[in-house]
Amino acid sequence: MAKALEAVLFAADLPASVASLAEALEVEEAEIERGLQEFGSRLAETSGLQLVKIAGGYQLCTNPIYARPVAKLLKPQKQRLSRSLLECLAVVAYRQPITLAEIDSVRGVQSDYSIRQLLERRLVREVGRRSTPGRPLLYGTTQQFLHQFAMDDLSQLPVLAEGAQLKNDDLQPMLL
Amino acid sequence: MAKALEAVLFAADLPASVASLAEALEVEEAEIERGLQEFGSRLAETSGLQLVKIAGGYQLCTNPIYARPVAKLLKPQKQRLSRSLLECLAVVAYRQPITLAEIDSVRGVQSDYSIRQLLERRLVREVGRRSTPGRPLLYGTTQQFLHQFAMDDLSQLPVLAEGAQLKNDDLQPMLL
Amino acid sequence: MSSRSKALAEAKISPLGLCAPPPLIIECDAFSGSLSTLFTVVRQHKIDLLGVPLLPICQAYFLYMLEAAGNDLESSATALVALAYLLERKAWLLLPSEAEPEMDAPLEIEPNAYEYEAAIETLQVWQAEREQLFFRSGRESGHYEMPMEIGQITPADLARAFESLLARAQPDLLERLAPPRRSLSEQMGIVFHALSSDAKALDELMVDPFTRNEAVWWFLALLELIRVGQASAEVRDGDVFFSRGKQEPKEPASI
Repeated sequence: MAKALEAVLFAADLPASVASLAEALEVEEAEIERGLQEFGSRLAETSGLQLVKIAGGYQLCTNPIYARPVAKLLKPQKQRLSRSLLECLAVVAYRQPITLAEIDSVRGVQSDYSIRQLLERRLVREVGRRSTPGRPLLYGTTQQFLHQFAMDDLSQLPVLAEGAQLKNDDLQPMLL
Repeated sequence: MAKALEAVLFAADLPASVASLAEALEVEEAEIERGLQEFGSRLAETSGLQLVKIAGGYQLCTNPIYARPVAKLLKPQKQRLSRSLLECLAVVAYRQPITLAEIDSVRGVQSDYSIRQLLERRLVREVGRRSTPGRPLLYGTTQQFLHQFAMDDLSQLPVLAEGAQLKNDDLQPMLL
Repeated sequence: MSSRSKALAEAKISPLGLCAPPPLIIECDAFSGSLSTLFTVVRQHKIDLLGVPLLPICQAYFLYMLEAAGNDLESSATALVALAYLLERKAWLLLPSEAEPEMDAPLEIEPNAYEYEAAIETLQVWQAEREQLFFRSGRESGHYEMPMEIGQITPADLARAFESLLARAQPDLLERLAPPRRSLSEQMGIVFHALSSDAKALDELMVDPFTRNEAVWWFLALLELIRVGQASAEVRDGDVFFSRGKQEPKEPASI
């Protein structure tokens, strides 16, 4: 079971849900969960890989102990976000779905350039339009956002200081 | 050593030469070769992966025993269309032949990325050029589109309610 | 806690957001102070912009661009945004119409980005931590390809079969200017139809006459069919025989 899970998780380039793993391996989800647990702890002991829960699914990645040799081989281009992009991203993450005008008003600066950058990096996406005059576009964060910051879902975002906290009406289901 | 090799080979995704592995791990090539041997036989015993030598380098791949679950997991991922691709596809299907600018204006968002994705999946194709200034490309659906949605011809597309806007839901039930 | 509160204290929050413009100092009769302050007071209608000459500020900005802009693109950009705002605002003031549009009504809305400071910091830490993890990209290698099992056939067996085919081939005709080209998938269709469930040698499969180019196309299509499981190969007495594979061909691709 653990072996099959390893093969399947290796081949999947994206986080795999328990349901999709259960379907692929033709077993019950409970068995997948047991298998993942067993496999995860076996990896931790014997392997240079680890199992992480990220962006709503399970995925294999390298153990951070080996970050140095891996980076030496891959020579990855660091794509760290500038402070202003991070600021814009944080506003979108906490207030989604949000219009560009609202982002501008929170930040006090025009954010169209930042949003375009974030769209290009697939960290935010257009999630719909608000039904107010002008039907402005609404933005929200993506799976890629969760993945890039190693989060499983949005509930893991750090709690904000008073005043900037998520409001109820901010959590309405996204209009698509 | 074997663990570090595993991490590096996992992340490399391409065949890695002994020399490049030695450089990444900062050890002698002879040590890499010993490590690979040890790692390869450990994999064969305990893992769903295997170490293969191809194209002058070493690479991890799944053990063919697990080809079936791997294929089961990967296949639906390849075919699953995102909502925005589906929406774009629906616009092309109902309005073909249609230009990119027209798709943009129906959807209210830029669709060049979506169209490129759909072209790659061979669900839409270029069917000609409109004889207006700029001679813009016209897009239409393909045989593959009919096949994937289990239709014999375009006349089987669901009838749209009069005046109704195109909705993704029209096509959703037929997917997969 | 200490590092976090320190970072908070150090963060310079200007009316232009977290990124402060460079300290461009403006001195004139109507106003004296930094570009950032000018931006604030104009926005709050606390100053008559008509009394502030903008040309010297633009000149100072250009000077700054020439000297230091390369060091901090974001600051320069922020300054540019502020300048553009001031210029547009002043342009409206200079127009005869009385109706100056309210350009920045939404700017007054709370909260501002300052309250996201802690979150931004956390995201920065997570970003750095995430950089230590490496996933298989899948992007570089394209679609994941399953390891293929072709039994006891070696590449050399395939090469022998191809060589003997080439030996029989006619030279290509050169005078054709635009030979009709088949796609590989069309050629695969042709080859698939030539195959049957009985194993045949490559020589039997191809009907004379054919050119070298056609032989190459034939062979490539055959290899592709083997790869996708629609053809299979076996060796008997040193010769390779081909037959239809287990996998049925998909619908013909769109043309």
